[in-house]
Amino acid sequence: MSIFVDENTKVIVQGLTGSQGRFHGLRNRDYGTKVVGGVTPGKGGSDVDGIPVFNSVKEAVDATGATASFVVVPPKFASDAIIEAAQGGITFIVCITEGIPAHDEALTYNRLVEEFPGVRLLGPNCPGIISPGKCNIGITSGDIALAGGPVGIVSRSGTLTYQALHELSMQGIGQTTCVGIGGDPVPGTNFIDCLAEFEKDPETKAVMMIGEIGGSEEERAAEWIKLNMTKPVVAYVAGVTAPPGRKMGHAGAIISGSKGTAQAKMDALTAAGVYVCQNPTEAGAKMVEIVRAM
Amino acid sequence: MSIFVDENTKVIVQGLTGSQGRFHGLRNRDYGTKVVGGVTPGKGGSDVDGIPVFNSVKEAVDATGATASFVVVPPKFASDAIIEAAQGGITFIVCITEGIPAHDEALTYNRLVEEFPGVRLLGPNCPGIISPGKCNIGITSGDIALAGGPVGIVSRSGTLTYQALHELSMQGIGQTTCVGIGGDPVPGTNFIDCLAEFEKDPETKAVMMIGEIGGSEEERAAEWIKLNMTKPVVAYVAGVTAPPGRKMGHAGAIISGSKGTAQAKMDALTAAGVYVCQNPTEAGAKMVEIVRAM
Amino acid sequence: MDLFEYQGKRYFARHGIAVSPGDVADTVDEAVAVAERVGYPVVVKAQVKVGGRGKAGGVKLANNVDEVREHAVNILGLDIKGHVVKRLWVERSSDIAKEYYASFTLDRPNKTHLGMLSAQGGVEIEVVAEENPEAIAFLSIDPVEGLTLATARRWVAEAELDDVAREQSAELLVKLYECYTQGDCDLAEINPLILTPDNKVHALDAKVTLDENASYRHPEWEEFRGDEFEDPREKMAKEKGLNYIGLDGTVGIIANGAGLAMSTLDVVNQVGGTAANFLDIGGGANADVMAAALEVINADPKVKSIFVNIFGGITRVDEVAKGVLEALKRVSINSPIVLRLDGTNALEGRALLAPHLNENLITEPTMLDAARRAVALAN
Amino acid sequence: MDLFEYQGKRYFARHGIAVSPGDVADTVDEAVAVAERVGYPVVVKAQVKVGGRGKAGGVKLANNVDEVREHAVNILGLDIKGHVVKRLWVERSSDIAKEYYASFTLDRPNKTHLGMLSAQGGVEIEVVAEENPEAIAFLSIDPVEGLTLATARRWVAEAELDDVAREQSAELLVKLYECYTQGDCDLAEINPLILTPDNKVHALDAKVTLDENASYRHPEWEEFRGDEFEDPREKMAKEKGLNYIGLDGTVGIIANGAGLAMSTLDVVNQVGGTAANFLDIGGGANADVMAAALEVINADPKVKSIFVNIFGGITRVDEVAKGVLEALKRVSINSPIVLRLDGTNALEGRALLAPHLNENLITEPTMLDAARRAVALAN
Repeated sequence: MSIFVDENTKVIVQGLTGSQGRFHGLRNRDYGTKVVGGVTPGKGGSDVDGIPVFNSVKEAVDATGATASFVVVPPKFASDAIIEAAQGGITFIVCITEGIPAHDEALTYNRLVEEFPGVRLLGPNCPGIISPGKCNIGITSGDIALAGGPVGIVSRSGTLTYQALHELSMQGIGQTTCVGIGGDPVPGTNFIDCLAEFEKDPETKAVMMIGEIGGSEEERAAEWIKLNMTKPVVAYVAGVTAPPGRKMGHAGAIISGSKGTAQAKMDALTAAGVYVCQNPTEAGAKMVEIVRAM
Repeated sequence: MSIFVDENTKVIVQGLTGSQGRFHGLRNRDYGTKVVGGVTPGKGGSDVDGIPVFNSVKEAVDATGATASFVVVPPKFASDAIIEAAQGGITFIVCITEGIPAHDEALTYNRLVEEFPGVRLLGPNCPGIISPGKCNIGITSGDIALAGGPVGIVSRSGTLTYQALHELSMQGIGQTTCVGIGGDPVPGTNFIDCLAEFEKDPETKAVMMIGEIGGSEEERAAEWIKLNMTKPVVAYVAGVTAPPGRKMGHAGAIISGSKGTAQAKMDALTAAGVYVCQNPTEAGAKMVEIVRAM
Repeated sequence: MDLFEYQGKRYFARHGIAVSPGDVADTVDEAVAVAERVGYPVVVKAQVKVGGRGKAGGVKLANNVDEVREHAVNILGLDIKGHVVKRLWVERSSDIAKEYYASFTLDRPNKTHLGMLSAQGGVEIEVVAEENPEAIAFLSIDPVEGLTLATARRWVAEAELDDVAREQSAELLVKLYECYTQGDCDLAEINPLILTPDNKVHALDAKVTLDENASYRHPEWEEFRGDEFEDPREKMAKEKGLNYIGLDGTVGIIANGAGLAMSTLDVVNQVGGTAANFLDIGGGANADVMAAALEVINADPKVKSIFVNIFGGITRVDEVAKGVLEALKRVSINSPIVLRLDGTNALEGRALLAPHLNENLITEPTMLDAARRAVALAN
Repeated sequence: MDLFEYQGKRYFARHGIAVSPGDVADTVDEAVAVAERVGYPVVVKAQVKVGGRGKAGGVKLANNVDEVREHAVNILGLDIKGHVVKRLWVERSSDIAKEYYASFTLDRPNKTHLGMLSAQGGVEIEVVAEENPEAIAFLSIDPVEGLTLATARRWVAEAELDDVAREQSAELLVKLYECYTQGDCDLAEINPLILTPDNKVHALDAKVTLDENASYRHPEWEEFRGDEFEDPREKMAKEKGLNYIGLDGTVGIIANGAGLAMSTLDVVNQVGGTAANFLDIGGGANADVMAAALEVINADPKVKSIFVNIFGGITRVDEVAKGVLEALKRVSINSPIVLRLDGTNALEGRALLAPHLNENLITEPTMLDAARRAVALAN
């Protein structure tokens, strides 16, 4: 099984007629994802390589029965696109857009939570979600993922998500689902949301978690794992060497004092019984060892 | 000088035609307080021993120029009376009413703060305020107070307020103003409000403070004193012997853990440089000693 | 006023909060009848106003009629920390997937309402607050604004409640807040608030404290009264309308005002005595009240002396004096009385008493002197 | 983007927040001119983006023209923790009755805005938070609801600001929140917010950090740019649109993605090396970006080897390979380059590079191998 999405998930692409939307939307469809429509205001009635385009999410949902949306529009339009998706009946929204102002993210997150309690947002500024062989929404290259489980992956970092998939697939270890939650200040979906789903998913036997410096999401996840997680978790946290007080790229990873450092996160995770590794390769090797011993 | 009220303060009594209102209202007037009117809906145009009665606070304020109100009505009417006073243009409200539900107090306090930022409420469930020789609003017996300063008194407890006045007056030490803030869960005026006024008042040379177990107002006052107070403060805190977890009367004094105990309060006050005494008599004696040495 | 679990659950149910089907039982047969009605398995729960019931053997699971009978027999009459079990609550047992914690109370320093919500329920919240404060999502609620469903939804997400529990919990929290405010609770607490394996959220326990000041607008509270006072002295005092708390010492205390009463306890303690009680006769106490107070104190066999400490304000000292004399006529007081009288009409009061003073009716000029005398007589 | 004090004050002033009259000065004569215009006494303040100006002698009171001249001469050119003062802010001196603290920032765990208000300002708020957390009134603000004047009034009372300061402060806080949200600040902080002896409230300092992601809707931010980069390497990188942070080591780092870049630093560190920089070329980086990145690294004289770590996703590895070859044509690279290439079109990329490999252009199969090689070449 997979989490959040599966082989039956019908997806629309908001921004399908743009260059990025077209590239990734078609790539997702080619992977096997049920991309059933696109949304671009004013372009309803046209199509992109056979995928029908609608003027609004509502129209697209009514016509296709889609439940998921892939938001791939520029930062200034992303918040409105996300809210439109929720209003239109979409329950799972993946937004890869990078560079959305933090205030917009905070406002959009809270509007979603308050007005659309059944809707989940993944991202923004995330690589998306892939359930190998079933569904790929986002920008992950499908060929680095391997179907058949038994590992679930959740990651705050884009490239490290690919690295994690690569390390496992190279060793013949498949993934149930790989979720890139993104490193922005206000992520719609966090580690705990994913860990809880992986814990419930019978096909997921172990979880790999990729964290980063900044914030306290890893510490909160550690607390949750300690109390709720029965499956083994292998973690890697990037940024041990990062100098305090510097912002390392769009990750919004600001270190303030000891809290939020990679070391503090690694300590918290270790205390929660997680296998904490020093680099992605080591994490991959540890996971291979765990899976092979099952 | 005095704080909050003085010899020119014009006072109306909300509930003047009731038995308590009549008794205390006339007693306040006899003391010399400028009691210029009463308010009882439906009894406008009548008078109580020469004091004109109005149908509403607004009418009373328009006719008399009153700035202070003495609310002496039953609990079920008290909240509305306080709000009516603020709406009618009163800026200093003394409410002696005992037994107002805590939720009403919380709601009324916040409505006042949010809608009428210039209005001060003293109480509810307090003995009121007396500036000896100038103004007495409330139920304090005027003859236990002594005019001429130099001590300011602020107390959470009714009877202990009288005790404090008594201890000082018997020794010939007068008071600038004595404020009973009351021991209810949500007092309109707190220790810090009064301490700040006493600190500013040139005629007040020292302050006596009477606290009680429960809450954290004394601790907050201690912190304020440490940072802001230049005048000597003598304190007594009632409830050293009170068993933990019991509610000692209407004071709403619930002890939970070590926080809120009399000892914790005394420690905080001592650390702030306050002279902390073991009983009201000792506190009186200490204050007499301080004043005589000035 | 603290409510028993079963009373709290009924209070919750009135506000639309889901609780387990169940009923009270004062006898073993009643317990069996309830169990048969709600269906097995059931939980048999001692109704006492004290924590730690489970550890004391006051909460048991029963799978059939024999087990209900066995547990009811054992629990009825059980002494849990000094509280004797007289009543049971028997309810349908719930399967538990997750245990949460939820409560509302007044945040005195901030003068707002305070909501506490945690995905870690079923244990004492004080322990969670101590060991892992980040596991509690605190919500400060402006009484003017109240709690909206939108804010409750934000709150359940912040507390990281399980996805399937969030919307139900948000709706329940809004109802619990209504119960707390409209129901005039000092505390409304659910611990645990459970999520069942079939994804239902409901209250498995109920801790409710009502604000007595609001009783005038809650005639329905009458049903909760009666069993509240474990201490017979407190029961008697309550019937007489007095604010009384029983303690373990030998000096009976009567004072006017909570602060003065507490101060009286302190002074008695300082001079080497122990107080038998806290008794505040309040403002404006007259002869009847004073007589009633003396009667209550007199009924306490541990009392060896009585300290009456009055500073007249609203309370007139001459009235107090009359009350003392009246009580002496009505009841035979077992212990010597030491009086300290000051304030409004103190002279008149002392004059009234003067002809009656003897070794069992003594006045002292100050609070400290009176305390010393009362303690000397008690020790 | 951090603002200088004078920029922050102008940002505040635009939102109606009271600040002291003053102006910037880049020379001694300009400082004198400002002082004469705003009136004595004035404060002469070094404009640097680092704390501890006062202790370093960067803030001085001047009562007359001679003192302004003297202080301006001393402060211009002063080195404060590595920041050389090039600009002054000269403002009318304020008498201070009380110093408060006020700020808004994002509360990431709670996903709300967080207001902090304290009657204890003028000192570092971290110190207050540590020693006396109760002295800070925290306010959680739902971005959907915003901050109303009513809530601000409640907040100033909770923080125990002085009576006379409350209404002015409440109004100012609402404006500061507007500045924070409409102005897209990551942080808007006033420390101290002062109350003057004549009961006026205004901002005596300004600390503002802007969210670069919002720059598309703030053309007015252009005026703040220019002086931001103290490090010439960072300035050059910024001009080329790269996400670069200068560090002190010898291995130049180029990676795609912030996480991978951080991870690359970690791995270099683990195998005994030190990174010269953090450089994330981002998603979808093409040949031009890669060439620019190599140029920036090449300009750093401390760099002894360059580690290019690419995992293609959006970024296509063949594009990266082209970029490297392009850069080698354009610039003479001083240090050997070690490449690790994986992901989208990795095979094509490696094939493109194969004919050009030599002792100064090396590929390694894994991240760890590449790190070891780069460190060996640098040490």
